[in-house]
Amino acid sequence: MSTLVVLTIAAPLVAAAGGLFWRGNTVARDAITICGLAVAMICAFVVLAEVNDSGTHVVHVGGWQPELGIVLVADLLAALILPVALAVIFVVEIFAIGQRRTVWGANPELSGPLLCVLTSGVSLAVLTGDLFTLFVAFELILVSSYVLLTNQGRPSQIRAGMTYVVMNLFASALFLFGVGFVYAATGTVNLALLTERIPELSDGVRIGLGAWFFVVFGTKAAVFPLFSWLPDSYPTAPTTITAVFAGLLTKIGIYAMIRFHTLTQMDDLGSTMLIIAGFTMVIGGLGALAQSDVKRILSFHIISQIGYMLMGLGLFTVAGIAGAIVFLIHNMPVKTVLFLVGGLIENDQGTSTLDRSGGVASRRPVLAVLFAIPALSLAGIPPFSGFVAKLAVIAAAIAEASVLIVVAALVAGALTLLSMAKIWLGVFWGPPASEITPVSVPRRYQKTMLGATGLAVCGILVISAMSGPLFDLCVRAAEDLKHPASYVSEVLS
Amino acid sequence: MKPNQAPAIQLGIRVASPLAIVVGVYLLFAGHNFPGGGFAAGLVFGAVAILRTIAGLQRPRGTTALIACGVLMVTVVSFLPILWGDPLLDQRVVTFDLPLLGTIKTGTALVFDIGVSIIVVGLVAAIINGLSASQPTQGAGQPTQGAPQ
Amino acid sequence: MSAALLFAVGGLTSVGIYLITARSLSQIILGFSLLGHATVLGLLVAGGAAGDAPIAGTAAVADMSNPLPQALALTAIVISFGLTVFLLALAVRQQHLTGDDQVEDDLEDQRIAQGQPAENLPEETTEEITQSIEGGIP
Amino acid sequence: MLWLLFGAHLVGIAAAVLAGRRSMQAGLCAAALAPAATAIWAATRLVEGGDVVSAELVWVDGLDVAISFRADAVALLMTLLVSGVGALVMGYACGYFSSDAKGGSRFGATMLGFSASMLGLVWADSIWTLFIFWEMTSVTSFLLVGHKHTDAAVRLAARRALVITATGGLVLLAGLILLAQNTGSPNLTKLAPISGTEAAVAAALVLIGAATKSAQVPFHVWLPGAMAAPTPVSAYLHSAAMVKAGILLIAVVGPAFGDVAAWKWLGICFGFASVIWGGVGALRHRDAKLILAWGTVSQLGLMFTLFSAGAPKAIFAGVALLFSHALFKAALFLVVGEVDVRTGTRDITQLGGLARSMPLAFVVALLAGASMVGLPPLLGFTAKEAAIEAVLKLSGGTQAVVGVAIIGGSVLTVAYTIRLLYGIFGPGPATSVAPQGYVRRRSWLMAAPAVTLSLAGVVGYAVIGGVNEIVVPAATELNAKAGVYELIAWPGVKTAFVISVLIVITGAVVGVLWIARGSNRIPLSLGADATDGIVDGVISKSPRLIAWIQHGSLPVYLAVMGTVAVLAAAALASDFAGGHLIWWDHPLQAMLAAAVVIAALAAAFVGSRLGAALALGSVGFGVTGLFLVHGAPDLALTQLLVETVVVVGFVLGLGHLARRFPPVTGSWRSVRIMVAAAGGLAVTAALVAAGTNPTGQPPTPDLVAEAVAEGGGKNVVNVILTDLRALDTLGEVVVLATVAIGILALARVRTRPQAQTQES
Repeated sequence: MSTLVVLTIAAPLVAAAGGLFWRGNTVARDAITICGLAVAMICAFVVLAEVNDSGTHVVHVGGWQPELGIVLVADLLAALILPVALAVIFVVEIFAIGQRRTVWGANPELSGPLLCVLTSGVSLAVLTGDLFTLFVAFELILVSSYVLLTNQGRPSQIRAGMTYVVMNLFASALFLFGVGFVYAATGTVNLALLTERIPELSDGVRIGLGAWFFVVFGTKAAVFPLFSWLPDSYPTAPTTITAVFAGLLTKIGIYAMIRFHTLTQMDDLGSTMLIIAGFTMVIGGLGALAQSDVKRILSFHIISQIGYMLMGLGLFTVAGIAGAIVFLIHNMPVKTVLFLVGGLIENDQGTSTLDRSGGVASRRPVLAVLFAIPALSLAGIPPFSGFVAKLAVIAAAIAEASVLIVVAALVAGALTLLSMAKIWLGVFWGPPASEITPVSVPRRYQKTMLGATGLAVCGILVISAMSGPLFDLCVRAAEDLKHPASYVSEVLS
Repeated sequence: MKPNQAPAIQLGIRVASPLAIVVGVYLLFAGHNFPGGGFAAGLVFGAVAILRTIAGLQRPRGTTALIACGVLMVTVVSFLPILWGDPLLDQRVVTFDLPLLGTIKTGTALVFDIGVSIIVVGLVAAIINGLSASQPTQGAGQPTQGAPQ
Repeated sequence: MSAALLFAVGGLTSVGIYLITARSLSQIILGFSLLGHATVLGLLVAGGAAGDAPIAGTAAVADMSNPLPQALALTAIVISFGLTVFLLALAVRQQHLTGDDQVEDDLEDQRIAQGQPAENLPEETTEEITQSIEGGIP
Repeated sequence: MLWLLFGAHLVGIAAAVLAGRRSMQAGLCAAALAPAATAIWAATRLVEGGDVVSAELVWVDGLDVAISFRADAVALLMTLLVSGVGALVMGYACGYFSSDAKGGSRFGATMLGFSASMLGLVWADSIWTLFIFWEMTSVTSFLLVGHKHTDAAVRLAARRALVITATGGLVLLAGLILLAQNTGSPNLTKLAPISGTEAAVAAALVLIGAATKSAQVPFHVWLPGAMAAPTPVSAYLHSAAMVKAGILLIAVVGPAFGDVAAWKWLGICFGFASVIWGGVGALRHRDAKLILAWGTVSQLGLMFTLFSAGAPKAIFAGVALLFSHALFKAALFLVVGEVDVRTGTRDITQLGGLARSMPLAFVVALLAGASMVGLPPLLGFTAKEAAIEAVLKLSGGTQAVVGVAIIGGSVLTVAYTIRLLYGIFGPGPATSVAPQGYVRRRSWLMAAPAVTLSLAGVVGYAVIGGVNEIVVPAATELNAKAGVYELIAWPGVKTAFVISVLIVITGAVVGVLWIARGSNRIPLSLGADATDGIVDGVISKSPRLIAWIQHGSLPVYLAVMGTVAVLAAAALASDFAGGHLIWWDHPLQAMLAAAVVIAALAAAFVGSRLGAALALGSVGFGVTGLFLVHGAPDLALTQLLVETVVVVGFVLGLGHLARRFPPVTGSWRSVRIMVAAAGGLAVTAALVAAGTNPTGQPPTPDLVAEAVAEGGGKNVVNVILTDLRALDTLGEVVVLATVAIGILALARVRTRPQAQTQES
């Protein structure tokens, strides 16, 4: 079991090194990275099954006591998030291999190994039971994303890359300050110990710590008013890369928030979080509406959706947190697929601007179907997973009689639908675009890309169909978080 | 950056390089008991590379492979123990004698440290290649120095 | 807690924040270096009072400074070093592209703010695109 | 059985996609099979009776969300309408579309998809099942309305329909959650009556949701626009199926809101406004399809009013109207569609004299129109009688309002029906019937469904007992007391009948006068324009708003972030207490700290790059000194080396730039200074506050002991790095490796083209 947990971090790292080493040999490189990611993903699924059966599993790294060393904790929350996240990366890597070196594609020499690095960062961030290791994991994720974003060195990418890197560096600095505050206040960076020690602090310090980390994680998660870096930077990356970013990075921020703020019982921050959540979703939705480029519309949606997750967390009830987790899990594949389809559209038309597109539904009906399913899911239309997620979050809010946030959620829902309709009307319907310059990609590769996207859409359908058991798991995870005594005793025993 | 090819400086650096490398190796081995460690050692090695580049003696090559090696090394050392059931990143402590340094009590941590210093050298090499080859936008007439291999 | 160290933390933070809000990437890099120092000193302050170096055998355990924040700080130094260097590389690339190291405002944001049609965006030249496709690592 | 029928629809979708590739007709035929089978099944169930069939598939147990079907009397009635009309319309569409029409597989499959969603909706036994299929009908109808999407007006209409129905869906979602939480069960057959403020809010939300779907004023604006859809779509969605969903909704959840006054009055308001405004709209339009659409708004308003009124007789009359309306309205749409494809126009001022050239269509239209007006011997008559009798049974204000609605609405109905029929078939310049080639060959395909539907009105009247067997159980299902009523073929000359006669006479006079006046001005499409205006306004104004936040300027983003962080730290520092502060650990510390801050200030304010780099170096050396004083030699060593490399890199990489930084002036600079000063202060204060009363102590002695014993090294920091926290170190070096790769990649992009130019 420990081996499996560790392999989710180790396998991608080894694959990254191997992929770099044989970077010249396309077949070997792709095989290595795919294998590494596949191993990690399979391990994550097995871990989920095991944790579901036998409860939280703790790995003491190096065999040290949690007071001294680092622990990896595979509790239900981590075990739920990890397989989905890794599956998302796996699919994107297949897509990236299909896309090869095209105008819109990522550079395969780099994208494979760097996605592996990113993967191990994600695994580490999800599994770690240590605040400082979380920082390191964040840096791993971020640094690989910096390089993935900028390695082609186009002017737009450099410009956006600077915004992205600088904003995140500042957030990292704030994170380190936060570690300092926490350490000064409690003398530890172990999350289980923090769970015991932070609630004992005086109210000002306790809530202040929560607020500080809310800013830190909020920047990663792109909440209002800290989201500005996201819509500027994401659309400039190659679509495959944006797909990973969109599916994972902000979600890891939310994950960290769920983890940290529930374990340390920051219920007092709830109302602040709800206000921020309301602004995040409405402004994100309005932002999406304002854009005229598919990738930018989708980027603003990321923000809007983050608002829903934050809303679930901000309620600080089991139902709310469970809703946030369901939303998180549902949103990862959905967001990724939308960007992948965006990439296919780009390939098909040579642009992702709405004004210059049109008539894709008639020309490539398959693309229309591949887009429609995640788009409907995103808009919360049944019978897709987005409906369950939205219902869970809104029902939790109504149960708490938080009227304003419900109104905000409904407005954001309408805005989401409207901007999805905007893409649909602009890209898929209407007369065919007058001058299209499809990127010539060999058929075989096109099939790989379509296949990868189709696979991910199937994943969405599976999540939709399995929403029932999934939701039950999320409720259990939320109960564990809400009553962290079991987490603490598992880690410290 | 133009290589400085003054013979005196070149000679000085030729002499200094082995010394610096000895210092680096010392830091690497001493790290477990005294200030030092893989990172510091790597930077000292890296400094040698910088100096030699500045003096026009050589430029680092095969940087990517170096980095890949380093990553492979630290990863394997870290994760190998789990294959035979030990905890992740478990240490094997060994004791042996080395001339000059005396009895060394160290373990797999040393291998880890060596990996670390290899990566750091790789990074410094990348800095040299990546930053020093820069030419401000002066058109294509300017000869490019050392296109990476 | 040592007020002197706290003063250093506060001062470095202030100057760091001032510098990172500049438009010149060189200054931003300087700012992050300073912020990096501030965070590291912050960790040390958080770890307790100064003391002897935590090397077993050279001092009494009670007199030693807390080693854990030092280890954390070391990791933090190295990471911020790496990222600073990366920012430098970005600055160098920017300098290559535009001749200076100024951080420009996002063009698409401005276009949308001014309500201009999408055609007004400068297209990246084919040369730039081929160039970036050709990229990779040596 | 329910699963089987539902599954048949899903299989049919696949079949329709495959068959539709060959031709539109093949796709439609494949699509028509499942609804036809379902309609036949429903008819047999209605005739034979028997136990209520139900089926359930749990989806999300934790949220009580399940697909639960229950084919009770109401459901069977609706099934008969939805599937029966559906099958007929799909057959009609075979004639309507030419063989080479584009999008065959798409149209058939979407129609069937809609049909399946509608079926799920009418079978729903749980609030969530109902909502799930409710939303699916919104989506599929969007696709159907936008079938001819190359036309910009069609896209606009489809968007309008989607925006209104989907927004209504969201409102409904909130209302249903509230309802479910208050009644305690999402099961539609077990809805307990609720009361109180929450109930009133839920009532309003649910009614708004229902009103959007059933095109009630002021949400009716999407329906006329949706006439941009092909006529089969209008005949199906906008007469028999989708627009009835809202009516069905208020009918089935009505019992829960029986005690809520807001429910009744808001519902009646919606209904009343729709009846009158819809009727007026129908009188003024010239496009035959639009007249029917506005008429639908009016008729739906009647049903809305009756169901909201909630009295048993009113509910009974509502069910009767629901049934008869679907038949005659679908028939009229089909006739108009045929007229459209055969003459090329739907404008009643251009049409005329078709009674001779299209006699069959004329008869069908006459029968259906008479049923709509409420003339015997037609089903519409009995339904209208029931409605008037229901009004007579009401009392007080309700009676007055509902009475005015029904009488006024009926008068208007008579008037616009006369105008419509007169316009198309009456005397006048005979429109040349120049059918497109395909129409003549398959005109029976278009005629047969229309004939069937209009004959249903006659037959229904003839066997009124049979119709009662359908309508009465359904009404009983909705309200136990409504079962005592039944439709009566010939009531004799009673009050209701007299009123009925007066209505027809008044309506006829109004209609004739209206025709004589020749008033054919198109009414202002206020609502539609306003809706589009709002949507376009949101779309076009949002950039302004967003530009305010998303202006693209990095320094401002950072300043915002800094400010937010300061706020957070201020919360932390609110517990500030400086009792544990000492001036310094060592005097040297104070000097170094001062030096470091001065050097930092120099780095910020010195104008030249080189000077800044040197100042940065000095800061680094000062910090190194601080580390040494603190007892951290490892940090000092590392810092020294790092600082050297950074300064070298700085000079190496940016040495070519202008010697001086661009000067900064103006208010932005003051903002920066303020944020910076606040940031420094906040961080310092937060550190002090955090350290005031630590709740735990660092385990330094344990660390030292363990490092020596287990880690095998004396340098505790190094043992932590390579052993205790080696995972961090691992991550750290991978970060370095990745940075190196990134730098190399950027360098490669830069040097490559230059190398190429060199070669050339």
